[in-house]
Amino acid sequence: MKLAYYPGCSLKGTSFEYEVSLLKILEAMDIEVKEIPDWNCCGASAAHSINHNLSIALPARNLAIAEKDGFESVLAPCAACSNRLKNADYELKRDDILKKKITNSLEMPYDSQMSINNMLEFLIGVVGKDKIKSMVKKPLTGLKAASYYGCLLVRPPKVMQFDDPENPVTMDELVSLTGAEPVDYSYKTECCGAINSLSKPDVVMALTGKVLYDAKNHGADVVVVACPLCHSNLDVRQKEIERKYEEKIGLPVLFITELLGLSFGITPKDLAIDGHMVAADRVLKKIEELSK
Amino acid sequence: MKTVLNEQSRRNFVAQVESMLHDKLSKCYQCGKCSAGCPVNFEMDYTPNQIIKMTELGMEDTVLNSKTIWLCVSCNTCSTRCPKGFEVTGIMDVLREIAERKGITSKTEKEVQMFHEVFLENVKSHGRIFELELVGKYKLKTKHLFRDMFLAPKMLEKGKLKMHGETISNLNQIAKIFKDFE
Amino acid sequence: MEDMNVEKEKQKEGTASANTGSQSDPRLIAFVCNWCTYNGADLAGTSRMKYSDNVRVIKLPCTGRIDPLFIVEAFKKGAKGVLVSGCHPGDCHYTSGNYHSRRKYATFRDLLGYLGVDLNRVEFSWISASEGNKWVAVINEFTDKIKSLPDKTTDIFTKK
Amino acid sequence: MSRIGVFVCWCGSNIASTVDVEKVREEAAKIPGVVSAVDYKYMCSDPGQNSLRNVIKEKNLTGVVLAACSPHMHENTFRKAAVKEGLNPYFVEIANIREQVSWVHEDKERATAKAVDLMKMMVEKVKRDKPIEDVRVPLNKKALVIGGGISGIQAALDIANGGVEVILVEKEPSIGGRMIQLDETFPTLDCSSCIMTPKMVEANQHPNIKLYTYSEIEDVSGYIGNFKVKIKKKARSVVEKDCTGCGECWNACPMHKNVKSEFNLNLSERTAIYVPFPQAVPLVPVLDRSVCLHFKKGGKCQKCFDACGPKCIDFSMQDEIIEETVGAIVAATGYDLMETSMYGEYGYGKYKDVVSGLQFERLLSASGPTEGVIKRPSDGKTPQTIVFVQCVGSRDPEKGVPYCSKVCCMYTAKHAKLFAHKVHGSQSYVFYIDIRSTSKGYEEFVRGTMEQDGAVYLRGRVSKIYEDNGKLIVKGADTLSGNQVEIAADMVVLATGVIPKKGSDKLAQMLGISYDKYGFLTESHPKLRPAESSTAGIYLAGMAQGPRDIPESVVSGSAAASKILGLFSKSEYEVEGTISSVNEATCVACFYCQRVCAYNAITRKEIKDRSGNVVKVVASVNPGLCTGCGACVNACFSKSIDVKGFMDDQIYAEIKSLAV
Repeated sequence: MKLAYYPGCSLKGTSFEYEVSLLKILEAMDIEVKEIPDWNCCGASAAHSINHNLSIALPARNLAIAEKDGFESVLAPCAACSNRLKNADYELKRDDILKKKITNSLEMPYDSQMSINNMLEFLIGVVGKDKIKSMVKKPLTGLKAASYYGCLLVRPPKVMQFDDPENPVTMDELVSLTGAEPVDYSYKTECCGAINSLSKPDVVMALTGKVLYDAKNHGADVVVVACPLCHSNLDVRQKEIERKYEEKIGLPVLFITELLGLSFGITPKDLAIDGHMVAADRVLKKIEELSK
Repeated sequence: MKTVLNEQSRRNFVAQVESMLHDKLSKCYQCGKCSAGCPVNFEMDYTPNQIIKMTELGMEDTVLNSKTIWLCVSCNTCSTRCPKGFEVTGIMDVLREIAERKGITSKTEKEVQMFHEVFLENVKSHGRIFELELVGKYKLKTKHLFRDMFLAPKMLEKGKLKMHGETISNLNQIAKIFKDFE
Repeated sequence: MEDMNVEKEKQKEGTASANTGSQSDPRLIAFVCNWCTYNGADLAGTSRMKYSDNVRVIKLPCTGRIDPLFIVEAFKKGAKGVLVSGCHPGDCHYTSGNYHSRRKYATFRDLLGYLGVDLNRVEFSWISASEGNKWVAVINEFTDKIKSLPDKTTDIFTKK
Repeated sequence: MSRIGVFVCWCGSNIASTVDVEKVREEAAKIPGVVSAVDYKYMCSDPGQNSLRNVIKEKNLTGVVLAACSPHMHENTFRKAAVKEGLNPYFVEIANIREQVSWVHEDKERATAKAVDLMKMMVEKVKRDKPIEDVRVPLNKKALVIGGGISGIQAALDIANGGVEVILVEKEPSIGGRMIQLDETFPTLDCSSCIMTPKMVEANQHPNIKLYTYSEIEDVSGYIGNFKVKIKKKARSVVEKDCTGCGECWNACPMHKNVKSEFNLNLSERTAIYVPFPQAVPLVPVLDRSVCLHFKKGGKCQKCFDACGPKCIDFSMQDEIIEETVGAIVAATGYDLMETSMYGEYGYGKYKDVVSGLQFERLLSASGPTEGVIKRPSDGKTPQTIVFVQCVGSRDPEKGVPYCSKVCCMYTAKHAKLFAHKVHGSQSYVFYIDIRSTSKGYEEFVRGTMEQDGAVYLRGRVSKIYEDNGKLIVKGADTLSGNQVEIAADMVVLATGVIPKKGSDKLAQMLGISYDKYGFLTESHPKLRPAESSTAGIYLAGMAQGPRDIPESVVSGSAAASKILGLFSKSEYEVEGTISSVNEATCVACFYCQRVCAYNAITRKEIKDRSGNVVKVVASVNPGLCTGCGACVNACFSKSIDVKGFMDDQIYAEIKSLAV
């Protein structure tokens, strides 16, 4: 099966670590994906906020190109991108008038047959647990990892069609595959406020802070994410949150691809873990010690 | 606040919202579960259920000028848990869009609104997001020049902020999409 | 600990014939209605609650059946305290019997006092069929109260 | 001389571990009159009961005391066993040494002493027991149903179909009650007339039902099985048996203006001789003498008389008193709607287009004053915007009543729905405090009114309604959004609260049944005896008991009927024998006993000599009504009343046995 890859803007910028680590583990597993040619921004949070039709048209172009190039399945590692792609697909399926308008504008047909996968769906559904298990060379036994799903992977459930929206477990299963111990905590699916990250930093810090402190209080060594927007808030703003609430957190935030990469025996440097704002040194050291 | 219900304008507004929403306002029975679970309720001037009720009552000015519609983070917690399956998150999108179309600038939450606008401009001119430019333009527009600036050096050092953006080749198509749907 | 044992021994001695009716081990008589308080006392039993064993229960259909002279007779026969208990106001099985009882007692009090009965020795309470715990509390408190009263035989049924 | 047997039960170890049962048995044997004392492991077991029976037989016992568990557990068991040996069941007494001794005390010696005391008490009591026979009351198998609304009709039909004669009395000229005034009924929207009229006709034609309309209850005396009832049949001025209901009389009546139709709640006029509505049952007019020109102008007008073919107008007809004896009564007196005159702020009465919910029903009804076209009273125009106000009078302890009237949420939703169906493009607004829609299909019905029929619901009360430029301005609140709301309406419908039918308190006094502070008739037990009144033989149905809807009213009518059919299924009514009795020799006829009796069980009895002269008046206990509470015993100054099973000498003996 030809697998299309839709990186989205974040993976080319602020969350380049995600792309680096993703491509590394795919390479290790010998899985080939092909970037959608000349892809464009999905419009993410801004478009749906103020222009519904645009929020469907922008992702629709990417889907139409992928379809034209003969892809049946697309991987969108960014949770926001996968959310918007799925939303566009959903709207085009239910709103014939809008679909007509959009395909006319794009001058491309779209058949709505594309299977859109977020990172977790891709890993569990397309790659498969057995394959991943067979890749684990350095089990992360003893490491406590809190999976943070946020909103975009699971909500709205009728569009996302992924896992249990109130108690998702897919990422925890992946964490278990690496040998690490999933942490059960209360803020798995609470929102970090990403949409207003730049415009309402105080609100975002309040929301993100709750997630980080709860994970820490439940004994997490590390938080694992599958969304660059979540990562930005949890990682980039962590120092600020510590300052605001006057309490140390010090939780490294890893992408699920990075955690898998580590268990595959790929070096942290190759996974670009040093690209994070919160240093993961202590955790990496712990992993080293545990593996001895 | 006092509201004199004007039946015709109420009906018009309700019809506009409902057609964009693909849902009926009368579905909401005001249980308040949306407001109970909303993570940003604490910052809002009206709770989500109040926004729904006021929309049903045709209180157009109030809802379009509310802080709530801009503070909503579209996390979909409300819609996911709504016992009536009402598009609570959807109504926030719809109201924002109507406000935007009407040229209403939020008095208190204009940063949020401007961010969305700048973001789409960025998409329009490159087809993709050029983050450094996005942040820069947003800061110029909001005049919050120094907010978050302390993050920049380290982000640059880590390679998180690229100095050059990518522009897609078929920008004409993007321009057409914007022309057709903006 | 030792003291307590001594106390217990003493108690036993004093009750060789069980309920001598003395001030330290008083005989108490409770007139209760068949529907609420009697069932409440049964509930205390089925719940295995423990309470003072000084009380003897006389069952009547309703507190409205309780003739004030029963109370006088009880004191005459050596009771140190009399308890009257029935359904809560408004809950009477016979609609209004407990109201009659309450009203009657209100006027009868003075007469009891005139007869020389310390009015502390008569108690009214409402205990429903579901209030086993209240029955236990009322009996225990009433027993303690009677024991704490000055030990004068003249207190009861002797014109001062 | 008493021959008492005492049986001490171990109840396994339940009693025996805390009470020295042998000691209790030994003490029992010492009591004079006790001829047998035994202890046994389980008295309630078959062998235990057999040993009881054997001892009764062998020792020829006159009384039995069981020192065992609570009488509420096994009193009946042991009484039945005793009866098998020919002993009167009331010669069995229980000393409760389990629930009130062994389970609640720990000191064995003291517990044993208490058990002995309780056993002695019961021995003294049983010595003084008198044989008690259960009372049998003969039953007149005929029922009276008061009120010809849906619940009364249902009760009457069910009883009649059970083969029992029924007398159905209705105050108004026609049966049908409130239900026949309604248009369509929630939640199924079947038309009220369509489902009610057949029932009315059936009641009228049923061979077992005797129908008295335009009639009232004058007096009730007696007791279960034997109620004497006086019914006043008011002068109708029309001979029922001859009338064909042709309508010539009311067409001829000159008084066709100025008399408001009660049935249409003043929304239309009627004549002096009239039927309240076209489907009236019986279809026989009534001549309203208070407005008839014949009676007002000295007999000059007799146009109806002239018009009547069968000549059944009778100006000289008099009220008639009918006496009936019945065995059971159903009180189904129904309800009225609260007057809203105290709500000056709503302008009811001042503004013609502010109407009550029941008036709106008439405006919706195809047989109503507007033939089902919604027209507002002021100018006959069809309203486009109607505001409905719920809880007018209900849930308002200050001006109205604190309780919920239960049906208003549903009928308001129905009104808004029918308005939307009848007037295309119209809009209704409903002000409510809570929506109460708890029966089958109700919640869906209300949601449908909002979601399909577009009614806008606002949670809040209305503060004021005033007129402005031909519109009714309704000032209300929407507490959910926190706003004051003003709506310009063409018409306002007030959902007025439900109150008991005027005069139902007087009827209750006549029947000797209790009613609450609002005037609703009270049930014997609110949960377990909801169909029975506080008086034996009198049953309740419908809204007379409190707010309820049509299905509930029908159920309650059927419940009352089934109680009566159950009662009548036996030849006699049995009453427990533990009731009061009067010593006529000492009774001084002060009748203090009568005042305290909650059951009207005490009556005056005249004792006559041979020639029929009254020589003495005494109190007499009606065994059909007495419950044996004993209140009368204490009220008696001459010690002439005693209650069987709890007689004075028994209780004194119990107290004496406890002497220290």
